[in-house]
Amino acid sequence: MKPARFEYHAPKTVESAVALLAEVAPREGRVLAGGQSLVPAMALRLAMPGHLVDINGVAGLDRVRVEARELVIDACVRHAAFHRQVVGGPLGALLSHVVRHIAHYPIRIRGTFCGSLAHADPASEWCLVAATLGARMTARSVRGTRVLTAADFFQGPMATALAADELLAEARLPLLPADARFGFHEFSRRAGDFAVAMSLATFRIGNGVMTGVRLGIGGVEGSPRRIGAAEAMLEGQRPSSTVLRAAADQVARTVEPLDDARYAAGYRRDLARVLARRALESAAA
Amino acid sequence: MEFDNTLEVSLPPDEAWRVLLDIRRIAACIPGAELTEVVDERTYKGKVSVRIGPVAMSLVGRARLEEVDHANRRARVKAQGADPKGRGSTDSVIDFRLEPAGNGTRVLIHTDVKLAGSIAQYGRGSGMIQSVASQLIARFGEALKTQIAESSSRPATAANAVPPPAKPASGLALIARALWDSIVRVFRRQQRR
Amino acid sequence: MKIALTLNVNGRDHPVQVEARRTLADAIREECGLTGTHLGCEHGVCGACTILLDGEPVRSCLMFAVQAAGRRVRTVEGLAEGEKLHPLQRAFIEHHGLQCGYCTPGFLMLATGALERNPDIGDAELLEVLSANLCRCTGYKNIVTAVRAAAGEMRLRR
Amino acid sequence: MRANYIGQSVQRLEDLPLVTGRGRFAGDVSFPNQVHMRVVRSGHAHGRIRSVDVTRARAAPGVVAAWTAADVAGLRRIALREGPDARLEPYLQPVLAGERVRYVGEPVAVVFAEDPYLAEDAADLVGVEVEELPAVLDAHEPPSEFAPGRSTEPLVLRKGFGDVEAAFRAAHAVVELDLSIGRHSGVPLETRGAIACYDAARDLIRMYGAAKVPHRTRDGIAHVLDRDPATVHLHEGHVGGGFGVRGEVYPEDVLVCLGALRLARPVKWIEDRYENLIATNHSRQQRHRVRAAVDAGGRLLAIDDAFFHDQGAYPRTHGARVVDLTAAMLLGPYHVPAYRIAGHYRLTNKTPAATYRAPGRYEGSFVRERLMDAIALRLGLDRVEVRRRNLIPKTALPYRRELDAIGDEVVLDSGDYGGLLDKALEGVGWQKLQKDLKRRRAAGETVGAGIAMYLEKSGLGPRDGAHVTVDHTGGVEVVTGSASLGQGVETVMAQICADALGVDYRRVRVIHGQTDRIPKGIGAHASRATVMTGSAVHVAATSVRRKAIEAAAALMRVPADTLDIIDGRVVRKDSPDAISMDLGEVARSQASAPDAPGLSAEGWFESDHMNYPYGVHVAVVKVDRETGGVNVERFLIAYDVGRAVNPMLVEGQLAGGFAQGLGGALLEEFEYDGRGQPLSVTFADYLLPTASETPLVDVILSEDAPSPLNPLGLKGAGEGGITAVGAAVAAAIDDAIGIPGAVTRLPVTPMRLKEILDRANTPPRPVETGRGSG
Repeated sequence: MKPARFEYHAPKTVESAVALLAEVAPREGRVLAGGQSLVPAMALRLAMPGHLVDINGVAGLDRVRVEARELVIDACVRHAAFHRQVVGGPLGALLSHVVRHIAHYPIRIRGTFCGSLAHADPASEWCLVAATLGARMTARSVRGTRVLTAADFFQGPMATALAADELLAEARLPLLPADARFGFHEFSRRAGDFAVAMSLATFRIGNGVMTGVRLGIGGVEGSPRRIGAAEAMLEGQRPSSTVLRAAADQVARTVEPLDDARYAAGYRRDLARVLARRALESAAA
Repeated sequence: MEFDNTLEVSLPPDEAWRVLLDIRRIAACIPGAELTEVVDERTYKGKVSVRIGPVAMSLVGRARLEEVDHANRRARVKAQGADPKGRGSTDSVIDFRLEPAGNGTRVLIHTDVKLAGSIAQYGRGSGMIQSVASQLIARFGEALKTQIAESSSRPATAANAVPPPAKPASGLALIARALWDSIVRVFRRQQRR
Repeated sequence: MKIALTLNVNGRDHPVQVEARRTLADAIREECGLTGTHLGCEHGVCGACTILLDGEPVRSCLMFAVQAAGRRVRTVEGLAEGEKLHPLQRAFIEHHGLQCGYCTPGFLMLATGALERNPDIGDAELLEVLSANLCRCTGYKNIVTAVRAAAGEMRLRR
Repeated sequence: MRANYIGQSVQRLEDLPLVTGRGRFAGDVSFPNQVHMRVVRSGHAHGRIRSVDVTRARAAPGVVAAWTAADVAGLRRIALREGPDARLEPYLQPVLAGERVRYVGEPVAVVFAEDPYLAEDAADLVGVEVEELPAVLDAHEPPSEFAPGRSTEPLVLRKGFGDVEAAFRAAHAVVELDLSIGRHSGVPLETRGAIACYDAARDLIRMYGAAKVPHRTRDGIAHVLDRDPATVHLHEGHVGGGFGVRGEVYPEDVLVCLGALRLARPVKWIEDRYENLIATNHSRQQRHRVRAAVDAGGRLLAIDDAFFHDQGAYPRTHGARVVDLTAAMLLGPYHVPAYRIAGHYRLTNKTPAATYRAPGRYEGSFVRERLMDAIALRLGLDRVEVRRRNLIPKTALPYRRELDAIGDEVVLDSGDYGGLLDKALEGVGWQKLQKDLKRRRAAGETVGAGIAMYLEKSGLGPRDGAHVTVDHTGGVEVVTGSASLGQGVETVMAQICADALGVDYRRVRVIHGQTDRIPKGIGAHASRATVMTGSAVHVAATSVRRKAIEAAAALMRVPADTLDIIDGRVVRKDSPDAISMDLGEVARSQASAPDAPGLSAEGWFESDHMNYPYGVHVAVVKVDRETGGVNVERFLIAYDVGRAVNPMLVEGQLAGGFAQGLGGALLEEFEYDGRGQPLSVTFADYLLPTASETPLVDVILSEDAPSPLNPLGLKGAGEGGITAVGAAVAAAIDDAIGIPGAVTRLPVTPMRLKEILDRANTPPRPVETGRGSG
């Protein structure tokens, strides 16, 4: 399980990184950030990139900062950065609650937030957060910079809208209102394993009713997404158990689960219902 | 992995049938496919390049049009191909059947994708592969539909003109567990440059 | 095509020439001759290859040697000071925290990184951290006991 | 003889190099000028090989050689370890597949190159063209054809006694179950490795990386290469866990030796994890159709079982041993008047299977203990009571069963099964536990407990030898035919030798796994090392002690019976502080003794019967009804080891066995798709338990039944931690979800448990079967 040969590039600036990427993309060039998903695929010789553009040496790509009511997360920000709350308020609490579910401590030291988004594994916790909160992804290439919404960004299992020569330079998460609540639940076989199913819910409660409801499901389908039909059933309602259960049932009806020998579609559909309800209950608690 | 797809086209059955037997048109419908050589009337060489996240593969091989049953407008294409870097191979069968539908035609496609080698062995990925395979077949169906619709307006292309190479079906990606069915060439050793 | 670089392992510089694809784990074992770091899966799950990179535990099989140039690498061979064992090494012996010993270097470096970062680590968080590495012989019971005992001693010595 | 080490939890002698990174595992062994071997493996489960093209591989950078089956045509097939079995001869595995491939992972070609990366690059260039054949994936479908005129069922192994038909006719009730154990295996943390060198001057092949049974594997390799075993030496360094699956003769062991011979360069091969999960022995997969006849009081009248053992593509060195052990040990600690069992040994297109910790007993205990719970359910009896009343009473031992276990007549040597059951119930606080669980269930939790009892077998003979020598510094060297897989054999042998001889155990150096240091040896497996090698060391050390005292008596001119040896010094019993002589001095004085120079002795221990430790497992689980997830909250093991040389090491073996048993109960399984492609080829799909899934097991060690068959009363402890974990966890899950008999298949994955729960919510289908339906 030794990786196949590749050419290694270690640019020092973002400009040189994207220039290199443009040059090597046609010859199977890829970005190397944390490597916690890419390198196992290379060891198994499933992935055989011709070139690797290692962005760990690029200055200024490891900042997390708030800019115009958005949390801006650079390309090399590691999962471990979220062990402590990187920003006050519910968003910081949400991120440091979710990060605990990502793989294991040594993986979180090297793995990156943006790397997870670019890899777009259906079981990626950060992809669910990005899809649910409506993140915006900044893609840079020699052709310029463009910003993609989460809905456009995620296109199926391991599939994103990034072109081969585009670097995901940063991800922008909208700050949650100060009184926003959140609930996150994941089901996996062992501590740290890939999620079989997970759900993230956020909303505010104003004079007894839920507003600004966002309910995301991950791990069940090829990509994480918000379930609009269920959100509509919750918006403006009291968070009673019957309302939450009805919304969870709607989630189960809406999802089109992946299907395989170990986790059949029907089972994943049941999980989607259970985890959606639990996420909503945690948020309402 | 087995999939069933149906699509309706406006062309009457015999005309649709003629399009179906033109492998060049069929190949053009497959995301990421590239026909490289026409061996004989029923056997074609080609390759399909696909990207699955960090995994970029090309399955090189051959497709044979077998069991062509003009009377009942049924045909079977047997496709075999392998990845030159040794990550696996595929044996796939695509059965077509045409039925009249009003003054158009209903095309029934049954696909059975068989895979071997490391691309077929990643348990976690098999669910993803299934989803992408069905999406690819759906896209193939759409492309076939437009091919058939367009063909009614222009004659079949020259015998061995080869369509331009398509870019890898990068839009749809999945972790290794082998995906997609395709019309490809049967695996031959010298393919593995 | 080989790249020349210097790996700083346990405070000592090792000039090496490696292909870019050579993993840090292989470079430590072969080029630096420090075979205490073990390979258990080479795809980042078992943790037998865990080393400290600038003080933090990482899977050395998921990094290329070229990425560790200019960084401080610590491996199990660097834990003891001469014949004086590190508290974790002693605790593993005293509490029978190892049987075949293949996972032990990985657990020692994982625990060293975790305890140096947070000497007052709670039981629940310690269990979550130790769940990062696999052991097939001990059933983990004595590993957890050993690390807790060493944490106590390291706290006293602080 | 005062024992001051045996029974003590002394610290291990093995640990210092292992905690300081100075271990010498197979991967750490290198020789100048060595080449690296990479095996090309079949990607098809079953097919005819049309061509294997190594031309491009041979031309690849750094490649020294590349072979296909044609290049090794002269080699014999890999034989059975315990001697030929005509029924299996036609099915043995070739070193490299020539005509047929029979499982994904089967070696088809091999490449030798300057470094492992280049070897793998070259291996990817080998073109293997296979004409696929249908794959046989189900061991209990009717057998098909392995080869023209050869069925995929080479043999059916039958055992039994008593009048089974009469028992079923007389039965008050019959319970019938269809039970399956999933395919899983030892999966040690260190993958296999072998490094061979050829010493042309002495025509000697040395192979490093041996394990478990070095002498037998030496003979196996010599057989395949058609060489005299004396010209093949195997050496065991540190071994990263064996659990039964490592150390046997594999194709790769032969290939490295042949490589070293032909290429005149050392050959190093290290298996990677992908290969380990598809090429190293699998185990456990069986399906049992079993029924039991009981009287009105729930006493067993007869057990009748037909089981289907999924052996995989070829017999491995164990032949049908696992089927034999399953049949021989299935009855466990219960008295059963009539028994009939048929073990169908079936070949399928999967990785070959062999022994994995408590082989046959993990499977048989799941079957037996599920039967006991089914009997309790049917007759409305308490699960503990139905076990108690079927236990073989203490007074009935030694208890002979008219069966043999791998050729050994089954005589249960000693045991107080009821007594240990009481200790377990008291240790776990069974009554209070039932109340707690009832209270928690009332509060809406899905919690439950399960219990299972089992026998183990240990001390597999026929004999073992040891050679004890005192050197001139007073240090003691013990050369054994045993093997260390990490279980602490050096410390245990040192404790036994130190007590017998009267020295500090830290002065004892134990040699194992070196076939050139002791001609014969059966290694360490089947929980035999402590019993057999330990007894041999005791015998040898005792005679060295006698020799030392006699020599010292002559030198000190005092009668021998006035002398003793304490802490390495020969002293006068009545005044230990008076003149004394260091053992090193005695050894030096014997250096020129005419008949046997030096102070040493050989000791042999023979045993024609295995002995039988026994245990009780209690599991407490919590189930998440909505996801099917299972969490084992508590687990207790009560185990009678006869006599514990080092209690700390025994508890370590039990705790490690438990964790592996837990994996087999909930997480681990080799799955295959419809075409025989393996689906568990990385640690993302083959799930080993981590610290979070493994509760801190409680262990109750008892020494109520020392074995009468060896001088120290020893029984083995290597396997008793795993034996009934599957059974106990299954019973606890049934109890938690309130559906007795629900779990009939291991592992209990969340999806399978959810299906059971969903089915239960639909109207229950009738489970009753008619009385006496034979």
